[in-house]
Amino acid sequence: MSNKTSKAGGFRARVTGLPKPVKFLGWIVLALLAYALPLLEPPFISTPGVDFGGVLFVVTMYGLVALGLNIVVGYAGLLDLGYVGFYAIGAYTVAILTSFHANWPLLLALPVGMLATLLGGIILGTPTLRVRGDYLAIVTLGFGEIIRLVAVNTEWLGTSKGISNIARPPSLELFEIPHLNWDTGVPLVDFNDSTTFIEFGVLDQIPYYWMGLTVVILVLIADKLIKDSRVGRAWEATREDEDAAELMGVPTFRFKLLAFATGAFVGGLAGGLYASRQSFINPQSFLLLFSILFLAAVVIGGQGNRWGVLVGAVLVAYLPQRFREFDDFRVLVFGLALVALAILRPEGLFPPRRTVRAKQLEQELDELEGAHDGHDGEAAARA
Amino acid sequence: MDFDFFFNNLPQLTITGLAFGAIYALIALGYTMVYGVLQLINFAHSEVFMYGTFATLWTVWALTGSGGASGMQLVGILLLALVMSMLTSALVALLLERVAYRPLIKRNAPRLIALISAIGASFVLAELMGLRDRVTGWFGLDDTLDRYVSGARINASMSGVVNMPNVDIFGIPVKTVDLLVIGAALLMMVVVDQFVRRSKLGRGIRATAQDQETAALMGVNPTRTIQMTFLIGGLMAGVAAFLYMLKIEVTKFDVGFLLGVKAFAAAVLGGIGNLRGALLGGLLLGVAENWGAALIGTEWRHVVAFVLLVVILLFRPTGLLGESLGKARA
Amino acid sequence: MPDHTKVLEVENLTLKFGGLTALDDVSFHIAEGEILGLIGPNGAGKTTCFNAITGVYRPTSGSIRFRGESLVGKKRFQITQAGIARTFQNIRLFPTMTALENVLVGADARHSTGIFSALFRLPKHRREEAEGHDRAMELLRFMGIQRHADELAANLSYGDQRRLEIARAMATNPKLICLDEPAAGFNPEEKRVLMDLIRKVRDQGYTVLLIEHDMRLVMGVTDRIVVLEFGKLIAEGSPAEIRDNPAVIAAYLGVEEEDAS
Amino acid sequence: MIRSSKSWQAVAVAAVAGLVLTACGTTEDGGGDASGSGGGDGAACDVTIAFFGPETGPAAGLGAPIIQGAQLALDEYNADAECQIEMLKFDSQGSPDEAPALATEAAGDEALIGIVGPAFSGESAAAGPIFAEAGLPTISPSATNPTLADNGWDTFHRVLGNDATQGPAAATYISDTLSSKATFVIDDASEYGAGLAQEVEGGLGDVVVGTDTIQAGDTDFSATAQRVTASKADTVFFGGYYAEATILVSQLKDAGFDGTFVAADGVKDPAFLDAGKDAEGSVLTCPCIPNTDPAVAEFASAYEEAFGEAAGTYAAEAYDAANVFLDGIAEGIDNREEMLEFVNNYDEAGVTKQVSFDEKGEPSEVHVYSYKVEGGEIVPEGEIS
Repeated sequence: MSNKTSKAGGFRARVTGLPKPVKFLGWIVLALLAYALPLLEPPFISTPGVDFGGVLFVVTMYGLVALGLNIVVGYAGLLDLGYVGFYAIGAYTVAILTSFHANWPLLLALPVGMLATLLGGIILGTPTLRVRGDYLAIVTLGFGEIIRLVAVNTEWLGTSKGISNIARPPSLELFEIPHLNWDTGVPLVDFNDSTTFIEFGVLDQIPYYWMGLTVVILVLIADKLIKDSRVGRAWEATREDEDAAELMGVPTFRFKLLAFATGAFVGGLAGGLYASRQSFINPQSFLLLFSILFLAAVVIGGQGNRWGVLVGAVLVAYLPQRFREFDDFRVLVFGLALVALAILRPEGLFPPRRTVRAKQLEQELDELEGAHDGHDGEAAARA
Repeated sequence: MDFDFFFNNLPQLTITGLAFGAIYALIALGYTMVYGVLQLINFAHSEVFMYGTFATLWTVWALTGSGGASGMQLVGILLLALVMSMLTSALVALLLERVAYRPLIKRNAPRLIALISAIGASFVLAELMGLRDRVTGWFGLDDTLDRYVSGARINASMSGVVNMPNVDIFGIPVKTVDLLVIGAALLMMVVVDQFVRRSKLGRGIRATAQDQETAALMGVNPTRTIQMTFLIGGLMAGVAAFLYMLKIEVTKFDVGFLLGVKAFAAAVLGGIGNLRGALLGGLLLGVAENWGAALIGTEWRHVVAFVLLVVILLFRPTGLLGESLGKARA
Repeated sequence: MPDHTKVLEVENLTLKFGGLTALDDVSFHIAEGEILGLIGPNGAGKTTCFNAITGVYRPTSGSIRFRGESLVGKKRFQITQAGIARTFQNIRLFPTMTALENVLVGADARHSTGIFSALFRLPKHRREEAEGHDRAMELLRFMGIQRHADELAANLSYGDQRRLEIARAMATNPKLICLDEPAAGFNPEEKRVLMDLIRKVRDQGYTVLLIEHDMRLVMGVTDRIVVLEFGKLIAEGSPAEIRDNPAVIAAYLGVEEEDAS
Repeated sequence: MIRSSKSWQAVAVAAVAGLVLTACGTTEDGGGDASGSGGGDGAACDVTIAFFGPETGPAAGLGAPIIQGAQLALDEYNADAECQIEMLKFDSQGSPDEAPALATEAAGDEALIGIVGPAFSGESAAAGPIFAEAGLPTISPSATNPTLADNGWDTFHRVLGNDATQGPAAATYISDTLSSKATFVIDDASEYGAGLAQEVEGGLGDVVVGTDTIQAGDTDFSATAQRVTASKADTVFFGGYYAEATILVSQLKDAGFDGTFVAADGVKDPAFLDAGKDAEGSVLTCPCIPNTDPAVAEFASAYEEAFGEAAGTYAAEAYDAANVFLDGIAEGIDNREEMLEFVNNYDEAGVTKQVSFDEKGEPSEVHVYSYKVEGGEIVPEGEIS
């Protein structure tokens, strides 16, 4: 166990030790690979029985949502079980503005949708963020359900019938990119199967994936810029010890609200993009279950670590699609995986580096203390 | 707003609301006790309840046969169903503690990961019930148990087994089953409340809830106390499941989810960690929902419940009766 | 020597929790540049008094004025931004943040970088970040813990954590700094070093309010002392006066016994 | 400097690898005209049909009879066919979220020439444009939202009447046959239930004394039941599915309602009989031919024999839908274009109705029949006219 972590640490050290231009280039190559993924259709990774590009698009949406929720849960430490509500507000605003009650272009409706979600976050957050900890969980859960039920029962929002013909992003048909074909075991370039760069059509999901990936990368960068600043420190301090933070001059409420609203903003963005690709939404896309899946993505990956939560999102969105052959047992297996993961990797798959460091030290201390075999009580009291 | 209807039917609406609220309260007890001791939202508690409903259903099915039952025989069957329901729920609750929580508590895992474990366990438990035909199929038992396992993903019903007449109280027709549910739930709440207040084990639970470390130093075995908490929560969920089946008569593998969410809301409403709060929260939520449904339409019922929760938390941030199983606050 | 402008004035401060009176009509002041000791037996209301000043509790009656402005009803972070910083009796650092970041959080109290400045790396962000960083490192050096700047607060030794708390409080650039039993758990040698340090803090121009249990430390470092017992002010004066005050001796005799047990 | 030259090497390697990959060759193949009809007596081979709908997930209960109905048709076809036809399953879990990626995959599978489904209106709306673009004909056994047919997707068909045809028939039955003076209309807020309830309300006019909306998944309907008894209604119409209907009818009867409970095809499922004597006397309208017709009776017994249970909701419709495609395959059709034309011109007797489609893909004639729950069975009464 400790061997492994030190090895990983060594690898990390070697990577971080590389000079800047090399690192930069590494990132570029990585990004290009990510963009090319659906064209390569690598065996074992691509999804039999369901369109790979479509799955990858959903994966990017989960990634986006996980990044947004990570700000709320991972950075600011606010347990939000109703995140799907923000996703819904974004999706519905776009749906209403581009199809149901107006005819706006998507690029105009999307920012409005994000602003609406931001506003929703502030309206929900202002009264509820005064409520502490787990109470917030049930209040946000209630909020998510209210949003859905209002959509189900309001004629103006299309009720269960939903809203169709939502605007797609504008296309810019430049050139065709062929896919790879692995049918014979060797990769062949398949000119019959190509994707138009960049046409947001009906039959080809890959351009939507590119759009999603681009947005994820932008949000990742923004996330890093914000996290490494006074704002990020204030969030972390609030999460660690709200009272102490307040007494050190951090207006904790304002920063919690900021985290909540920023998270909502990103959720709204994801919802709007999703509605656009889907071109149809109904309240079924915003069930409480999704809030839970989103949260699972964040916690599994390692809350507080933006790369970790991305991995979590990939797992939660991708694995059930990849292993469709489990059929009926998909949810069961997913549940088992959650329990197993919680028990085997309680800090998530990729906890933030500092948590690892703190844990290591704790372990060393425990070993030094030796004989003292911490009883259950003490552990639970700290949990 | 349908005020005419609301005021003309207020007594009935209140009683039916109380009856469903009593079921919420009994389930809420499990959430509140586990939370009080571990500060953990036991997300899988809804499945503990769901297994109880099936235990009730199967016991009744197995013992009534095709001709049905009546009189003392029926009472006996129902009592047995109650016992089976309590045992099953308690067993599931203990299993949950052992498999999904104890390893985490031992390893001093962060609280959110315990919630994820609970969510995972909830999926597993619900899906096992929802796939019972397939699971028994592996052992070649699906034909033998056909009646019990077929239609695993749709409703299973014990309709028509128990027929209780309506009674008139001051000229208002009231369903006896509602009275029974309310009465039984109140009785169970008193029993648990007294148990936690007076018994040695109860004192242990309260002490652990207040300060686990100190309680452990004073000789309270935390593992056993936590087990005890899950056990009581499970037993009460079993009672709730039995009463639910008496009233609604139909269950399904995913029946726990919505009820669980509501019961958790009820626990928070009353003040999570507070036993009497769970009772008050459950009853209040049940009545408010029913009133709201009558006033502005049943489609807004859940919205009414959640809005009520938010409003109350705004004015009383720790719930109606305040938190803490151990009464004193740090 | 301290001049005699009053930085903080506490007048007729009363604080009740339910039926319990934690502070009963307490009045005192702190003059600019002095080190004021606030002492008293356990449960005398010292920390409660601290909490009332820093906005954790709202006084039942009475007034607290900081540089002529009333603090009653102000939010806690506003009080900090107004110029009062504090440490905690039981250490409350941000454990998963580095020592440097802990101090930066304090320095941020003086900054106003918001999400936009951070996102677009506006000049304001760059300026404040550089300024905060310099100030934080300076404070860490001042406290002698600059070697641990990049270490997680949770990983520091007990004494370093106490020192880090003081650095964090100083980073908010306060007029008045309130230290709540900063020497708790220290050995005599460490206490001596701390005493010097507190004096140095004052010499940098801060006014210090010090809660302390250890009489020797208090007598050695403070300019003036206020004594509380059962929520009441029972004495006020120079260390020498307090030492000979019979009421204080009576109050403390009981406590010394208790402490010995 | 050394480092950076290394990174340039990396780029070069990547570029070369790219060239090699391109040089490996291409997969220009002969096109789709090679296969033709290889099977005996003119039936097409190497083609598949597919089910699109919930196989797992919360709606799996409604999906199972559809899958089994289509499977039965397929098994009967395969029993005496030279080429075995396979049925793929695109498990959408009934969710519109899953639909686009699955539909895109289906569209990309050239051998797939007909889809039984999508099962629900929501997933139909999400997947419809993709099927239309791909020219892949679909026949839904169960999606009833009227607007689905108005999207101009020429591939869209359904084998059952939409809400607009079933609703008025139910209204006629309530006003003419039951001579209701006071009807209470309840729906479950689903697109199926709400759409139907709206039509019934419109058809009944003043006779409606009250309405209420429950939520699918709920189990306590006390307030609704109280409303019904307070309204002194002699008839209740419920737009929704059997899961809620079973509980609702019990709670209505318990609350003292003694009139007639009327519901539509979503409730015409053996599971509704779980309500026992509370279900007795309930009337179910359904655009499906009663099993007094020999062909229908034969289907019913074959289904029971194959799956060990009575045919559930929409099983017969799925059977009909699958048979349309299988008839086409039997005639040697092996591509989507011809299949679409075949479906558009189809006109044969099915077990639910005379199966043929109008230009929007709606069934051209819909007859609605009434059924009554009597003695623990769903017994046909006759056509509603």
